[in-house]
Amino acid sequence: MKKLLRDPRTLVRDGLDGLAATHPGLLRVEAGPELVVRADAPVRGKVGLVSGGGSGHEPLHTGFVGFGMLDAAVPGPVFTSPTPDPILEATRSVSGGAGVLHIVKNYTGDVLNFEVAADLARAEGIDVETVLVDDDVAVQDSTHTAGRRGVAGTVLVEKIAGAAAERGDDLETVAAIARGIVADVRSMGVALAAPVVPHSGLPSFDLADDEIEIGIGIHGEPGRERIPWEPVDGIVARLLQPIVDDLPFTSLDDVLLLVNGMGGTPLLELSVVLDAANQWLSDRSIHVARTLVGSYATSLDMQGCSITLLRLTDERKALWDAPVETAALRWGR
Amino acid sequence: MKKLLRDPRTLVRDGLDGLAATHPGLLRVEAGPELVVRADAPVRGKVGLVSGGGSGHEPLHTGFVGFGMLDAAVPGPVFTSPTPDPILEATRSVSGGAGVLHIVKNYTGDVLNFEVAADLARAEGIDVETVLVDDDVAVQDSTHTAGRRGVAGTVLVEKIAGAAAERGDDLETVAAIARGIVADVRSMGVALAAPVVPHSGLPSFDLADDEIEIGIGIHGEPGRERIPWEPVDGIVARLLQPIVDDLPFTSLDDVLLLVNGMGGTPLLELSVVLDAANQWLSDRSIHVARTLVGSYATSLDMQGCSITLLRLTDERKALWDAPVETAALRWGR
Amino acid sequence: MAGLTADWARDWVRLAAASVAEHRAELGALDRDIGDGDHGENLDRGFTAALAKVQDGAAGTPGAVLRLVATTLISTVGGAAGPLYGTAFLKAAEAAGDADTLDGPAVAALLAAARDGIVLRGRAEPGDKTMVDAWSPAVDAAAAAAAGGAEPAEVLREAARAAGEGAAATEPLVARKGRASYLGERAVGHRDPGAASSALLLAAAAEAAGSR
Amino acid sequence: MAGLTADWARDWVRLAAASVAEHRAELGALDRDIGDGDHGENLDRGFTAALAKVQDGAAGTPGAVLRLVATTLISTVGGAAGPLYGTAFLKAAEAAGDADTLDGPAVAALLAAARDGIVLRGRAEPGDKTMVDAWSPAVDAAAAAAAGGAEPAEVLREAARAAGEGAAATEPLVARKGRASYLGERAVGHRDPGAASSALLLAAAAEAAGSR
Ligand SMILES: Nc1ncnc2c1ncn2[C@@H]1O[C@H](COP(=O)(O)OP(=O)(O)O)[C@@H](O)[C@H]1O
Ligand SMILES: Nc1ncnc2c1ncn2[C@@H]1O[C@H](COP(=O)(O)OP(=O)(O)O)[C@@H](O)[C@H]1O
Ligand SMILES: [Mg+2]
Ligand SMILES: [Mg+2]
Ligand SMILES: [Mg+2]
Ligand SMILES: [Mg+2]
Repeated sequence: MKKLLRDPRTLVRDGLDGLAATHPGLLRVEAGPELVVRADAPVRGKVGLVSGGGSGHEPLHTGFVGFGMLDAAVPGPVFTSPTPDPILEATRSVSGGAGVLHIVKNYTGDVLNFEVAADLARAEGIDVETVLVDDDVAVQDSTHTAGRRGVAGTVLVEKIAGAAAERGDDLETVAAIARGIVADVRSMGVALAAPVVPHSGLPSFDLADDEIEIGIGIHGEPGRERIPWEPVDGIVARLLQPIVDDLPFTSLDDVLLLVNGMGGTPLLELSVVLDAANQWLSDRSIHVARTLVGSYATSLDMQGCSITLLRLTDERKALWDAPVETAALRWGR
Repeated sequence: MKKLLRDPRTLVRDGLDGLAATHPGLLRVEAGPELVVRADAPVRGKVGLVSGGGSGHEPLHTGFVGFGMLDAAVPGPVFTSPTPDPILEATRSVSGGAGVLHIVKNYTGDVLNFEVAADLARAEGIDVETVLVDDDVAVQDSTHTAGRRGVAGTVLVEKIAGAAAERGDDLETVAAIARGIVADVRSMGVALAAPVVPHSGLPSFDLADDEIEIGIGIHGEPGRERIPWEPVDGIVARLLQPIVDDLPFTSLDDVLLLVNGMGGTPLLELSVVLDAANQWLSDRSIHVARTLVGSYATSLDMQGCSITLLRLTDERKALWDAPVETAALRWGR
Repeated sequence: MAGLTADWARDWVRLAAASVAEHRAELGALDRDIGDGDHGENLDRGFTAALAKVQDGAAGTPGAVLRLVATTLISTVGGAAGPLYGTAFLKAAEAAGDADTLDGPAVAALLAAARDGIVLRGRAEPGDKTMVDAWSPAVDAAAAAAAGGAEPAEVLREAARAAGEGAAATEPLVARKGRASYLGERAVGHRDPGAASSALLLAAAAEAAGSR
Repeated sequence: MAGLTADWARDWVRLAAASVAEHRAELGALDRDIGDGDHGENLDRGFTAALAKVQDGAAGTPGAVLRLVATTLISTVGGAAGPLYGTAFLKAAEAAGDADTLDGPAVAALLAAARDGIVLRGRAEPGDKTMVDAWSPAVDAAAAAAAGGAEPAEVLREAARAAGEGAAATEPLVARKGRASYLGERAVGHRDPGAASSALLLAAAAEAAGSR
């Protein structure tokens, strides 16, 4: 394995130290337990937003701590949910009296650890609401299963709920807005090459030189079908069709389009994906009103991308456009 | 070769279309010849900044077009300098009466094509100054050779000269500030894996599973030595020592530290590099006053990074901190 | 033969930690096949920590030892297994109460409480291809043995045997909970890692009881 | 035998375009070894465009044809070779002036002007491992042949022969200009792609002259 790291065992911590040094005015990194907290937390009277999960998805979630987005992020070990202790500690750190919202990607580990932490926080008198994000249409959903995974749609939930909290909405309102996003956001991803997991030094699955994997997650899980490589328009159609069918998104809908890189794919290719997605959507009269392109919810050095669509309303547009100042998303200030 | 693209022949154009769709208020993409121009160009009375070069280094330069940075970028084919025609056209498009600065990475092709374009622009009565960026210490410099390559330091030249132009400095002053940056900026890079060039579908050089290449450029050129992989602190020392020796940077200097990803390396690893670089510099009492981490001057999907140091002055800090609004760098508005 | 004491519980933790360490790579491989590959590592981290916690002997009852294990696993394992095993040990500790020793029926009740805790947290049913598929037959076998008057060690041996069979029986199943559920039919043919580790834990409990 | 006309110049472009297309991969491979691999592609693009430009026969003198080639190469090749070859053809066109035909000394003067244009733009000296190392011996050989009273075709054959030898002689050199200069000693043993393509271009010029 070749990676720019000291030791797989200190990878997460070393990365946090780098983040802290880069953004001293924005956030602080705490050590025992490990958390990333907004510099001015707790903000009195504001709903606190906490997210987290396994590491290896940077900038998700640590790069979204700051004004107008998360108040704290709890980074677990690579691809492993954090335990309840740091989640509880983060919840305490950002509790400014107006309650705390937990934004949790729908993986059993994350769900259970956040659940334990929420119970403990409530026992201390902190009002906690939880929103589960499950935007990945590659996974069959059913009430009898673990349900869908939470993937890049989480970025949109964090931005929009963060803006609502920043403007002073109460916990119930912020939670309702976040749940509204979850209801209207869908994603699907493709891998050209699997991530190499630092501890094992091995790719998490094997793809031949001409194969791609459709429907992958962000933890090195294989996807739902393996096909020969094809030009980008075909790949984009394979991602967008199930997304659009699922909600469904229909002609004349206003949408936010997120083209998300998986960590090992450069911006030039993501821009080409964006172009192909725009063409596909415009052929169906689905109107792309907002666009975000970049590597925001990654899977170590996996090559590939995901596409996310969110149905927009005027309120969501306003919250999306509202100022944000974090390591990875910044506009309006 | 597996990449997210339609066809290697349309790659640059498709990427530009994606960029244009993502930032309609910021820039426009012109077709004949291909250019990226700031939406409100030409800005009357402001020095126009033009840069460009082969594509494959995104967001350099196209992602830096906008308020407080470049007025136009001229993207050539992948790794191939543009011809004089689009450079001339860009120069015309951004000429607001106060002259135009060409920021050129020191490669023979770029230098010659910009030179021809500058001659033609001057013949049309446009005042043109040229600044050559040659920050790569991996290459031996001498008056008898092509000299050093321009690499990630170019981003700093574009930002700081862009801020000077935005505040209303005249052409001579902006050019002098840019040349001052060039005099005080140094970079060096490492590759863990070579880029795969779209036209050939082949990696531009071959590295064994446990080898890394020190001193690589941004065009898939091999570097100056090939060594076995080692933990990040060793790699960082191999990059920083020649940088610091060259200027030289000395104890108590204030510096800007840029850790730049090569396209295929995720943010988590770049954050670890940043941490290691901070430690190395702090051991030598070199004071990191500003930090930038991300993939800004890439080499397609090459895995690896470069480190850049710039000696700061109070004026440079102010110009660095000044508002910028481009696709890839944005703060203060 | 006397009931099981706090020393038994400590031995259980020691043997469990050793067994998890020994099978760390194997559990990781099972998890790599249908999950994310960290199950061995997660448990190794947790049981190493639990062993350090219970080692000093301050906890005087089986229930106190198991409660320490529960909180330590919750704080150190993470992933799905952390809260699930943590809750199992917490409920087991509650069932053990402050008794100094546990007889056969008490051991069977403790196992049933642990299983119920897992189900409460994870909402999995038998046949979902999770650790529940090891625990459920184990609880049934333990209850039957205890009802037949078996000693605690025998109750645990029965539970461990049934858990091993239950783990093996997860192989043909499609998963409906946990990460393996994303794979649909592709999970068929693979043993569930959590069921496999549950069988190891119960075998360690039996071994700890048998050696005294 | 008559002097060289505009038709010769058009034939030169046609044969040069064919030769560059034929050796495109080979030039690319030479450039991949010590540069960035695009030399074949850059020239192919440029000469295809130049051929399209001169094909209609509107240009009535060799100088007019060469001027069209120059501006087309400058606008389409890019990289280092675009401005260098563009300047070479521009200076050659200037040397040809508005003459209808070129005799031996005129051809030699045209090649010298082309070489001087390359040196003016690129500031390379002989021995720097660039296209100058093909052009310089070519110019010398052409001058000698013309001074000896050779016909234009013979002057060009001599130039082409010397350019080929000059290109081969770049192999042992360390590069001091262009991308290969970044490699230091590692460039030794590789032929300079621009010198190789220069030899092809001059061979095409000779062939165009010989066939009439
Ligand atoms: N809802 C659930 N109920 C019971 N057990 C579960 C559930 N979800 C997952 N598991 C168990 O957890 C195991 C995986 O644990 P582990 O690998 O540590 O966590 P993660 O999946 O978060 O990486 C699975 O093999 C399965 O036995
Ligand atoms: N300064 C120079 N003077 C003369 N020829 C040069 C100079 N720099 C480069 N060359 C020639 O250009 C060739 C490379 O051309 P090409 O590959 O098209 O451009 P690039 O290096 O920009 O990719 C080299 O092989 C060399 O012969
Ligand atoms: Mg896990
Ligand atoms: Mg080139
Ligand atoms: Mg796991
Ligand atoms: Mg080249």
